[in-house]
Amino acid sequence: MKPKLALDERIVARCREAAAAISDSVLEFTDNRTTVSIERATLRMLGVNGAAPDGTPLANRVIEAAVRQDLVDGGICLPFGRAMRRSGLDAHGTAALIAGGEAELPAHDDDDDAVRESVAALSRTAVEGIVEVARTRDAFIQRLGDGERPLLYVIVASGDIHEDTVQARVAALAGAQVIAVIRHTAQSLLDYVPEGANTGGFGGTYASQDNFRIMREALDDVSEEVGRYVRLCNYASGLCMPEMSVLGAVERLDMMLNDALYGVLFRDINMQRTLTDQAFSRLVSAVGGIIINTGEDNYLTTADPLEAAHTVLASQFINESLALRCGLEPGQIGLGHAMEMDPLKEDMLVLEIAQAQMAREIFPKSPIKYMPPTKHMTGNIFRGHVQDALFALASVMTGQGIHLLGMMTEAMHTPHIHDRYLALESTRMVMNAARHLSDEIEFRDDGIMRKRAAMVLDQALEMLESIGERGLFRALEDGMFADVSRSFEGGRGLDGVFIRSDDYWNPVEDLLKIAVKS
Amino acid sequence: MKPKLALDERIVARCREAAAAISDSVLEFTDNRTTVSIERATLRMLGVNGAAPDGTPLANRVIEAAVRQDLVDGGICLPFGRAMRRSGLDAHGTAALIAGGEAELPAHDDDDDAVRESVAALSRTAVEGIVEVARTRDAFIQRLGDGERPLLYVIVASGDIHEDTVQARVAALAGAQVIAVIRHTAQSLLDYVPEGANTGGFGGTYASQDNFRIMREALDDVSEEVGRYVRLCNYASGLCMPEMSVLGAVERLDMMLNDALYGVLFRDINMQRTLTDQAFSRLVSAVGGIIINTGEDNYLTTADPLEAAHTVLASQFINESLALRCGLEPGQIGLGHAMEMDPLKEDMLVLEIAQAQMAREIFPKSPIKYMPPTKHMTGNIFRGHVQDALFALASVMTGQGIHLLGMMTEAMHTPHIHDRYLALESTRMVMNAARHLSDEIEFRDDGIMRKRAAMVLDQALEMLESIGERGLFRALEDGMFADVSRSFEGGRGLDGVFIRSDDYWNPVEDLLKIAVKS
Amino acid sequence: MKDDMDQESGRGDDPGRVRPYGDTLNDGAVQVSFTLPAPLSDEAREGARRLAGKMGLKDVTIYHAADMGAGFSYYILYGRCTHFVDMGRIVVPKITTRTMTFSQINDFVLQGGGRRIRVIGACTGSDAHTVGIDAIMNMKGFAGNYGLERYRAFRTLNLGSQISNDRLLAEALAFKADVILVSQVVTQKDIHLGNLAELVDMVEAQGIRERVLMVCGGPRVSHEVALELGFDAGFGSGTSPLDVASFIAQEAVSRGLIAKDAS
Amino acid sequence: MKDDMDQESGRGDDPGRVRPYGDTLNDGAVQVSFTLPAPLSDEAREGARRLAGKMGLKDVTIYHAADMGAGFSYYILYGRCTHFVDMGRIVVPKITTRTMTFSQINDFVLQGGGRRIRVIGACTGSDAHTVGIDAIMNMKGFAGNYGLERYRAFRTLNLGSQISNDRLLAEALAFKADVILVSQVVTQKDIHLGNLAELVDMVEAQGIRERVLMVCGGPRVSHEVALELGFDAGFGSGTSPLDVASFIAQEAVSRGLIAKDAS
Ligand code: B12
Ligand code: B12
Ligand SMILES: Cc1ncc(COP(=O)(O)O)c(C=O)c1O
Ligand SMILES: Cc1ncc(COP(=O)(O)O)c(C=O)c1O
Repeated sequence: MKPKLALDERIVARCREAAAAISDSVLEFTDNRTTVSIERATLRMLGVNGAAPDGTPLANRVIEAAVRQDLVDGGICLPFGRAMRRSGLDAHGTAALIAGGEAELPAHDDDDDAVRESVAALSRTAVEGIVEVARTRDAFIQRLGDGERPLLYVIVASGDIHEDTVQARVAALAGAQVIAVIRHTAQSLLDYVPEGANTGGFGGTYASQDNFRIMREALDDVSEEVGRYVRLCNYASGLCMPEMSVLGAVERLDMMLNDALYGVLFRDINMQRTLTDQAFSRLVSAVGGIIINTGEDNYLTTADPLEAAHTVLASQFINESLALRCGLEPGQIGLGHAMEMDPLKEDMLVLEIAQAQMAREIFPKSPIKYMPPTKHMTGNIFRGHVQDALFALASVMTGQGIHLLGMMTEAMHTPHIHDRYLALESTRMVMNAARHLSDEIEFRDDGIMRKRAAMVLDQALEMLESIGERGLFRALEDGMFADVSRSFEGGRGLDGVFIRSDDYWNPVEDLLKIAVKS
Repeated sequence: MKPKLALDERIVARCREAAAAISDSVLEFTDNRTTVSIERATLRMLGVNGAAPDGTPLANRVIEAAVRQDLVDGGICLPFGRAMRRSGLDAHGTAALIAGGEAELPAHDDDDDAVRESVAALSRTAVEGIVEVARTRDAFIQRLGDGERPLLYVIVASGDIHEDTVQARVAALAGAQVIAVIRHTAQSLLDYVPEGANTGGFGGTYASQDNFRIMREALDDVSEEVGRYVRLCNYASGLCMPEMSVLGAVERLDMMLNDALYGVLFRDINMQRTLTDQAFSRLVSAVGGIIINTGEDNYLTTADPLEAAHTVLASQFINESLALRCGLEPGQIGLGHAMEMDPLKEDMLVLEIAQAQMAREIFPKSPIKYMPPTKHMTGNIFRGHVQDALFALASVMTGQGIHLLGMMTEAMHTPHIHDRYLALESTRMVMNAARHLSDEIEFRDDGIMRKRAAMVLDQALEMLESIGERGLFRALEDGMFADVSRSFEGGRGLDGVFIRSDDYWNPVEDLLKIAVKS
Repeated sequence: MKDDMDQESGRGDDPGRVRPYGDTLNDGAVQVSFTLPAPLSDEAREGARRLAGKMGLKDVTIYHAADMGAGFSYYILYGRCTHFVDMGRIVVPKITTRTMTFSQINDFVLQGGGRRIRVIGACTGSDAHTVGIDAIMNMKGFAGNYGLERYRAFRTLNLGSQISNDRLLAEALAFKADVILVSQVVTQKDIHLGNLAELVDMVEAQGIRERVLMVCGGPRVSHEVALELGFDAGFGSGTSPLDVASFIAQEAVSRGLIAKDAS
Repeated sequence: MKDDMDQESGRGDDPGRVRPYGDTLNDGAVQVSFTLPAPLSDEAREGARRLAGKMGLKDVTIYHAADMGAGFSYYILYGRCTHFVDMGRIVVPKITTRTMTFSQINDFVLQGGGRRIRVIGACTGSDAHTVGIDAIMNMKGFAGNYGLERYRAFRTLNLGSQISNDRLLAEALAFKADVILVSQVVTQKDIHLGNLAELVDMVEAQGIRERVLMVCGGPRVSHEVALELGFDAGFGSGTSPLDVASFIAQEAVSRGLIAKDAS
């Protein structure tokens, strides 16, 4: 796509520099820390899955023990390796013993070298495992292809994974290229990953390893049926962000919602916790070939999309910069963007095309996760269906990468089976009808669109420089994003954050870092 | 609007020349002829309204008598004037006598000069009358305004004029600027205008003078209510084309569907008849300040919109040329154009924008009557609603003048009250959201759009030149329009066509011709 | 949610008790919209809700209500349908002839020196929609399939539109038609039903009903209704000329219509 | 068409017998859509038609039917509703306090040295939607009307979202709230009804129900349902802070809530 907005490349470069400084200082802070969820994720890489009889995941039981024994700051690998060596069992067996109170996490071992060696070997297998999963995905796509761009992304959210697979199949037959299973309301606040095939969610379906597998299998089947690889998306978000990434990488999820700030802003998760978690989590996604989707689109549900447009852009720069530093390729970074303008505003579509085009031109290698109208959707399904059609048009006119389909029933319920069907039908029709419109048109020199984009870019630079001065943590305290202010020590999960001791050891992380560079 | 298509002005000029030659030769033929309907229209101008006890309009009865007495070729004015003089009654009274068989149309009078004088006086009053109606309209618009462009045009078609007024009012409240009352199925085949407030139509409502008046009154009321002049549209089409124009001019209709070829192609009306009628009919509209709408949009319901696009353009040139010669201003000529492409075709919207833009650039002073998708509308109302939204977008992106709203229920029934409401809501939203999009964009130099427009223009020229060679009548026989072929002597109404005698006299026509020049 | 549906509670995997589906089997999800001739008010809204209740919807939510002015209000609502249908019991009359290919049809009719089937067609009454009948009869056909004119097996006469039943019958007699095709597109106030029934009566009165195959079609025509009206078949939206040609060929042959007099 | 409707045939100008309107009084025009858990077939189509029949629709036409695969089919149909509603008989509970202006409210409450009304608000349970409660409470308000925080007449505390009923009650006691505002936006599987009812029970168990005004709101909340749940009022979609402030002011004064102890 030829650039149309004549953006000032120097300002874009300055934004990137400012974002780099911000994320360097964040990572300096977080590199020095670990969290209960990073350690649980590490355990899961080593093979600690399943739950204790009361349903608590074994990984949680082990880390609870480590917390009690004050061992977390050194990393779980060494103590857990010792426990394995002592029990003579595999990771799962050992964890079960610990969970049952029949074993503990030894603070010493006479041959720590041997422990380290065997944990390192396990880690290697684990990391190779997820690399292999990524290869499987690549081969699948190689063989079947994955369809045109933008990828058409729809949600399923019945609360019951079995019902979800049916709906996913119908959606795939109608042209969906990505199926996102929306999570149970407030799952992000759980400090554990539920076990089993869960069917009782509200507003969404519990994310669990079994549910991931069940849906991936269903999508593999339908991929063969439609002759096109259908991607699966879930959330690496909330208090279990790193674990979710691990489960996603293991079960071949292809996309995960994963944002450095969403949990802080919208779920009141402590900022130290989420920013520390995001680094590990993205490292896993990087190796697993998972595309992450950031959450800037959410800002515009609370803030005004015209006035706060630059906050979206600023946050995209920060998310990009953090993600690149954690090892993700630009192509793996789906940046959140949304069409949330009041549809009754004059020239709304003109302004939106400018915004959407701007996002594409500034992040040409990263797909934009382009979100449909939500907050201005009403119970008027006919009007809503047209709003969604305009959104599809803006999307194809600006060459977006991931197109999240709007549903005419957005203001009512999570989608019914035909809501998705009709949305896919309409979106495909609009996109096909306007397929090369973008190639056909140029933007006027001194028009509304170019001016708008230039202004938003200027404001984003100003914001990034101002964040750079005070640091991201202060910026969050000052309510610079989404009209929400959070405190450094407030919110959920700070008690799960630990400063790493000097002898902190995590071979999984080390190997992931090596894998990501190769 | 700045031109975007870089059309070759020389080709446009050559098309106009070819069309001029075609219409000159048509008018040479028709100037020499009159029809029963022209004579009835003349009578109606003189005040012959109302019907005989059996419902037959008096104008018909009088002309039937003239036909029987072989007087039509000289024009009805003189014989009827003689009858008036003899009866001593006014036009209506005289006609009633003739209809009742109590008077006849005298072939002679001892003082034809006096007859001529009194008929000429009546004619002057009549022509001044419709000029006055036009002034009333202008004053109305001057005072209230008539809203933005394109004019939003919706149909009512309940079959019952009283129900229609209710629906028109609801439509006007929702933003409609033109209300078209669709006629009863096949009314165009009636060789008389029905009398009275008629409530029993199928697929539309009978057009009658009373129905015109009832609706115009209702719209005057709602115009005051919404503070905006709401236009009324009906048909000057079919076997009664000239009479309909007269009634429209008298009852302050603001727009009338009026095409030189529609009746021939789609109603199998004889071509000599319709082409003769259209000249008189347009003369009346010219003086009455009525905007005519031509019917090229219909071609694409039978022919392929991609392959036959040039036939639409060629016909527009011919309709324009005929209309200008009959005295219409360019601003009074609403040329028919439709978005009838298969919505599932790739780049349909791109091609449609090219077409619509082309029509605007070639006829910059004439409004286009831009017609919505009809033949590709299905029972899928949700899809249809989006097709209509794309149509609204194409309309506002190309600066159309008269926008006929699509209804999602097009494939089912004439519109329900909420179909219109939802269509207006959606169309206004789309047009407002894309208000200045057209100003913001330019078309690529060697793009699909420019190429498409250039090709269609070339083909239209070729077609016009080919019609020029054989004449319009032969072209119709050869099926050059709408995939339909008609014969010179075939179809309905040829028996109502008469070659004017040398002493043909029609002061109404003469005065109209004078009025139109002033 | 599944359980409180009511006594009629069906099971979707049981064809005897099928009800609408939104995102969970048997949730009964239905979308409804309509206008009431009443200005928008809390009472009118409640009226809309109650109407939905009378339709047998539970948990009705009005998601959109608009005052349209002039004493009308519009509603979009959702509810859960408490009714179910017994799918197992539904029997629908169908056209049972198998669809053949273009050349199979020609061969089938003309084999052993059979004569061509004479087919006359028209869009009747005041109906001016020719596209449907043309799609079936014209050379170029419809959606990639040739129309009847193209077949060697048929001799055709397409009268076009706005043809009165009188004229159609007269032309059919003159043409010695074996098959009469009638198209009806305008269906407002059921105008087509009267038109079609009248033609059957006229053909019967003429005493030739046994000797002609009568077929009608149009977007609102169904085979079932066609049979009720006394036609031999009815074809609806999206019909391919191939379906019609196959039906005519097989029926004409099996009824011995073209065996009688070899012209 | 009007006459053959059935015995219940109503007259639209008679509020006792109102039915949907398409383009003619009493035509009963209704649009319906739903999915059936059955692949598309003539039988399934007929099943959809019969379901519509059971809903009391006549002259049902299926205008669109799509096979969605995996054993589902989708239908869009129209029919004529044979039911009517008696509009004259409908009585809907309404909030009867009159809407006052910003300064009227302040004056009304604080006149004669009255104290400020203490208002606590939260979005409860796992519901994380703050926009609604913020629209009512925050300074900046909603659609051009200030939120409660801006009024001199109120002292407010907005707890935000995801607040358990336990915590809300404890904070309300600590704050000595006169008014409790609860927002519920997520309503899937009626999760909000349980949440709201539980809070009323807890407040009653605490013995303070008489001393607090309980108000709930959200896009699917209606005043009627709020009353049923034991709240004093419920506010739905599009509520203005002005409505809420007017209600609170008048009710608090008339119930003497702020007369008791002048703090
Ligand atoms: C094109 C069209 C026109 C054209 C017709 C041109 C022509 N020469 O045919 C024009 C512009 C002239 C026209 C005019 C009118 N039309 Co018109 N028109 C349509 C439109 C847009 C498409 C119809 C069409 O061509 N479909 C494509 C063909 C291929 O499909 P089909 O007809 O269903 O045919 C298929 C099958 O049904 C079947 N079939 C059909 N006939 C037969 C016969 C046999 C024997 C067999 C076996 C099969 C068969 O096979 C075909 C191929 O699959 C429809 C709306 C829509 N989208 O459906 C309105 C529509 C049919 N028209 C309508 C009306 C009311 C009119 C008017 C009466 C309006 C007026 N008052 O002025 C006029 C007058 C016409 C008249 N007296 O009949 C209404 C009918 C409402 C109703 N249900 O009664 C519709 C639905 C539009 C609307 N919503 O108001 N129309
Ligand atoms: C914005 C939004 C979000 C934002 C919320 C940001 C925030 N901080 O509030 C984000 C993106 C975080 C979000 C997340 C989710 N959401 Co949400 N969201 C919406 C959305 C788009 C708009 C809601 C909104 O802000 N409306 C604007 C406000 C002003 O209107 P309002 O809430 O109705 O409030 C007015 C009145 O109701 C009233 N009112 C409201 N409360 C009160 C209280 C009192 C006391 C009074 C007097 C009046 C009052 O006054 C207000 C002003 O008029 C809706 C869809 C839609 N278009 O409605 C979905 C929607 C509400 N969300 C939904 C869901 C399911 C979720 C999730 C659970 C999805 C998931 N599984 O991840 C998550 C998790 C959130 C959770 N646990 O609750 C569903 C709810 C379905 C249902 N009926 O149960 C909806 C309908 C979308 C959908 N179709 O699926 N969401
Ligand atoms: C990054 C991210 N994570 C998570 C969610 C979902 O919310 P929850 O916190 O309920 O999982 C969203 C919602 O849009 C999101 O953007
Ligand atoms: C010019 C013109 N006249 C008349 C009509 C209406 O048809 P009828 O012949 O039934 O009046 C149309 C329909 O589109 C038309 O374009």
